[in-house]
Amino acid sequence: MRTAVTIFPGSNCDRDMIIALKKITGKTPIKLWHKETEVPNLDLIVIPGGFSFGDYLRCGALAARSPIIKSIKNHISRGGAVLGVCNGFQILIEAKLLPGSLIKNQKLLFTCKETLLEIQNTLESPFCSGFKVGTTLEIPVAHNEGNFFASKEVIEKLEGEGRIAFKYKQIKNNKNNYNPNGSLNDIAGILSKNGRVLGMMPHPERVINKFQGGIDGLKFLSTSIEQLID
Amino acid sequence: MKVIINISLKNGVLDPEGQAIENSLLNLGFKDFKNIRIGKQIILNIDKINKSEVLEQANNMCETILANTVIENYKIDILEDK
Amino acid sequence: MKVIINISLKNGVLDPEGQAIENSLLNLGFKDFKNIRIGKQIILNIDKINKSEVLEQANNMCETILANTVIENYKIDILEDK
Amino acid sequence: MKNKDLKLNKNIDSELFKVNKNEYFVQQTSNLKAALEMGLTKEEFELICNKIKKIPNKTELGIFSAMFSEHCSYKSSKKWLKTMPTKGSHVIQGPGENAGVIDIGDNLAVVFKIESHNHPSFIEPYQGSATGVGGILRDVFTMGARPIALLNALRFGSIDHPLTKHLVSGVVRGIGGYGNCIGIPTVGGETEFNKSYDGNILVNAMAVGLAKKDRIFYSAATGSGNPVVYVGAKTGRDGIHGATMASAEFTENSSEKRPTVQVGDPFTGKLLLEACLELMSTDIVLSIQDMGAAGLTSSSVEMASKGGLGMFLNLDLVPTREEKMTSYEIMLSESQERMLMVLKPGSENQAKAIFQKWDLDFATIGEVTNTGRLILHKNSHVACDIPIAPLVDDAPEYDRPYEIIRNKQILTSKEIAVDKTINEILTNFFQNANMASKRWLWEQYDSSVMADTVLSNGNGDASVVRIHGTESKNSLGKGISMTTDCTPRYVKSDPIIGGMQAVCEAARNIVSTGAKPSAITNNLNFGNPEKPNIMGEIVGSIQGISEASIFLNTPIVSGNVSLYNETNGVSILPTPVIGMVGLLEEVEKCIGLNAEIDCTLILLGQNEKIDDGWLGCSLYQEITSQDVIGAPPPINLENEKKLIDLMLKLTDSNMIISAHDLSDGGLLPAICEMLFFNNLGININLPINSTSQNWSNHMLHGWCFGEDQGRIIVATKNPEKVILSAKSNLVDFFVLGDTNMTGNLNLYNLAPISINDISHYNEETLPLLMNEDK
Ligand SMILES: Nc1ncnc2c1ncn2[C@@H]1O[C@H](COP(=O)(O)OP(=O)(O)O)[C@@H](O)[C@H]1O
Ligand SMILES: [Mg+2]
Repeated sequence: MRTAVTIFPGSNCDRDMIIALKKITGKTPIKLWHKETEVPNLDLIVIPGGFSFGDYLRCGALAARSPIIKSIKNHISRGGAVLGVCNGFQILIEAKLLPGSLIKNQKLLFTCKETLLEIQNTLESPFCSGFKVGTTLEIPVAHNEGNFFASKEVIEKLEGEGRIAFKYKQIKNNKNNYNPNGSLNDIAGILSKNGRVLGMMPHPERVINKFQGGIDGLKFLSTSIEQLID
Repeated sequence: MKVIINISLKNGVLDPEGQAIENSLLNLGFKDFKNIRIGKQIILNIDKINKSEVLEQANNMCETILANTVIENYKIDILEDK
Repeated sequence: MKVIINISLKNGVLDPEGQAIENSLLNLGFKDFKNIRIGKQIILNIDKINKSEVLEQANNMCETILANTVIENYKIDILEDK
Repeated sequence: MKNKDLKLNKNIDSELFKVNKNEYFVQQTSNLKAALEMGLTKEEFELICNKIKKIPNKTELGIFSAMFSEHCSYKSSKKWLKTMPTKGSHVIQGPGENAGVIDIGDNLAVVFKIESHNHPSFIEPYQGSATGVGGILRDVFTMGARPIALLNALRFGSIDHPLTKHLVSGVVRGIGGYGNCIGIPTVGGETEFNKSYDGNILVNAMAVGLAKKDRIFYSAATGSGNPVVYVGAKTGRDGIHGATMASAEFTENSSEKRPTVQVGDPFTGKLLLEACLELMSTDIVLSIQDMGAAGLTSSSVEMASKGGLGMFLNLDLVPTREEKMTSYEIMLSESQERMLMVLKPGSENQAKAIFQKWDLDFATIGEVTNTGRLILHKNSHVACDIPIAPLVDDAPEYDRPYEIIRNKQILTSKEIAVDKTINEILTNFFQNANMASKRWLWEQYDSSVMADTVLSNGNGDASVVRIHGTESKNSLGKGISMTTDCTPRYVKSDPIIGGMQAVCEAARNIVSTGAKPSAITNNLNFGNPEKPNIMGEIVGSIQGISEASIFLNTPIVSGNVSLYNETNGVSILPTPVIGMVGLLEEVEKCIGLNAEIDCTLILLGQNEKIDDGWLGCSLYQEITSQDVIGAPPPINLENEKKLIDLMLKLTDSNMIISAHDLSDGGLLPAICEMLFFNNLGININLPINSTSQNWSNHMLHGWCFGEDQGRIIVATKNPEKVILSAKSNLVDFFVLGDTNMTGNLNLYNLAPISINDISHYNEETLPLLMNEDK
């Protein structure tokens, strides 16, 4: 299993993601600096969270024009898998590798909290097919622009093609604030047409040890990686 | 030449910031206003000899990076040097 | 009347966003440009009978909420209805 | 170099000679005027002229005025700061460097400090607080440490003051804006509202970092001839004379004089952090100092002075953002995200490559000299040539008159209790912004980035992060526990007790997470020290803090002083904030404050005979009568120590499920807070005397809401063992009752109190207050 984690100036979840991947695969992922143009053959590229280029102009916009993006596109066209978490999701959208847009949270506030995700019925995907539909995972979010927005047609298409990976779900008796950012249809993550590119706002790499409050992130990442190995 | 680029959200795109400002203005007692839209303005100088070249470069910049054309429109104004 | 408010950082105030964008443009191969500054543009309609009233209200809005006058300047343009 | 310097000195002298007597006179008076404008006194100006044997030019005067400012020279507090206990076997570096350093074993060190950004945050709350966070982070990574946690101690004016919400919202966004972007978790802090802060809010930010014990970097310049290197962001005209602004009392129209505000750039901050740590992993950095208050001035002067050397800088080489900057502006600019370093000679290119990789400016701007002078060139002219020693050694140190006023009026609960039901009072408490949950605020902070957070905002009395890289086969690793504390109303009433209480409460918070209190940083926020009563607050609280720190063996390793927090003569409540860190040997032993079902709650530090409580100077008073009177609850350091030792024993033997110390509001609110999360109930046992005729309503109020010190509630599934330990440690205890599923708090024969209802107020109060229409 060959994995890699991209690093842009301002990435700040790269270390956490590297640790999580190493814990699962036993091998330290390759670090891909944003200026790199040559990328070896890989099974999974992860674009981690953070504030690439300070989130200036639009989140992910400046990163999406970095040299490394071309290699990521090549990797995808070879059928490679890509996971974008938080800022990584924003970058995938800005690079037009996923549809829609991520706009400011409805309350216009940065939000860091636990969220509950429900696995949706998706097309065949290494990221979702290892879970039963309806499985829930508790994974935290931490972002300012995670409010997924797209035209009605795009949303319908995503729903129809089974490209919604997970939605925010009500936690216990918390009826009002379970959707942390106002995302349309409570969307927390979406897939590419072939199911091999996933963008998600929650941070699985932050819940891989009991002391962090749970291990659902580990469950999610290791299930995905198992699927990729198969 | 001085180039002024105004970038605004396309119609129908949710604008939480605009909404929040509208609410705040109402709460502060402002009335008689409507249709508030918030946009970005990018001002720069582009040194080319003729206006059409400047426009071309500005256009190019908008398409490649400055605007997200999925949700944003842009408008370019050029002030020719006197 | 249509009111266009342009809000920009005061001279000398650091504009980290402008700088980051400038670097990206350079990396993308754009040349011959300089002095990039990022501002906001707010467009709204204010319904008052005369221009001076509109101006007064717009001014008021800027001072109370729209602009952060510690670090920002604003400029108000009014397009009179024909 | 040496020769060149000599020549320069001659030039200066000859220039001085050229001035004829008349001109000399004119220059002198205009300079005195300039000196006064820069915040110096006539005496200070004369001292400067004598020491440097000439009339300073504007740049030289600006440098002196910055170094002599309260902010840089600590002229009012130095005498007293020197009396603080700063030593301990685990202290690697006490006050005097950018941050304090303690040894935590395994060749690791924890580096931490707290710093205020009060005045700038009042003027521009977002940028002021953001740059405050940026500044304290630089203090920590300058020492070679990777920052691992941020905390902040905030004080705002009364919640209904017209500016408060604007300030709260801006400050919170600013703290989040910087910390979230740079990717350091903000894990804790405190927030309080009081009208005394209406015109002077307090924004104190604390940063904690982790370094290899043998890889700590210091600021003393070494080696005459070694290159002096400038790295980071470019210099602009930001916040010129900020250090003097931070030291001046506010008057109403000072918000009009708004100086150029510094804008924080956390993105560049992140690049600087990574670049500096990358550079520090080589062996080419000899000394390093961040440019904080008074920018290039204080960094160059401090580096040279600590090394007993001199420095030559060519200001033409300083990367600038704006055109035609003068030497005065370059030296006094407070542009953010900059560092000054002395490198091994010949290593500049290696260093430059690292900074270029991170898109940061890098310039060799001068060299270390052995002249003992600060010599600056600008446009091929000498812009400054002054001896360094007087800038530091001759900075004024005042022995200001002081009067410690201690309120000794002991009030009984009878004099204070009001005619309300327990339920009404509890409700009032949790509807009060000071008591209610601060979730609205801390959800805006990324508390889990770096993936080492064990306990953060709201889940425990202190915050805990795992120490990265200490995990082994048998353990998840070590943990560091952190908190900030101060109860200003106690300090106001009795500065000595207030100072002691802040330390003791911090220590109780630390042990309530299972950690051992280790060391302290402090931020002394006060009014105008030229007033004897305010100076008395300073002296008294330093005395109290010192006494408690010695007793608890928590030395003071760093800190910051912020004075002149007054507007129109009205001072803030004295607010000496204590930032404490503690150590957990095994992070799996960490405990939070949420109780579980079928736990016994035991109050430690109080027995069944106590049937009343100390309501003087309490939150009860503040909420029920708006007026705080009387002496604060006394502190018994002996008992505090015993309680701490007992807690360490109990947590070490895994006997506790959760713990919560008693502070603002006393017993009942603390019990509620332990029950909220799992929506539990409890039937509370009452003191022995509760059945007697003498037990009156006011005593019940005293018992429920009194703020007697030295108490912690623990939730346990082994009550017998806890009781046994308490007995053998000579700590009083009282069994409060067992948690149950009813969700009701039953007390006496009163109607059940719904924990869910109280929890609702706890959660909704702040969002409601913050979202309310103005
Ligand atoms: N209240 C205090 N207690 C102990 N040390 C203090 C206190 N205030 C300041 N110091 C120490 O004085 C030194 C200078 O602090 P400061 O001027 O805040 O540094 P800078 O602004 O350069 O970060 C630091 O070593 C700091 O720890
Ligand atoms: Mg410093």
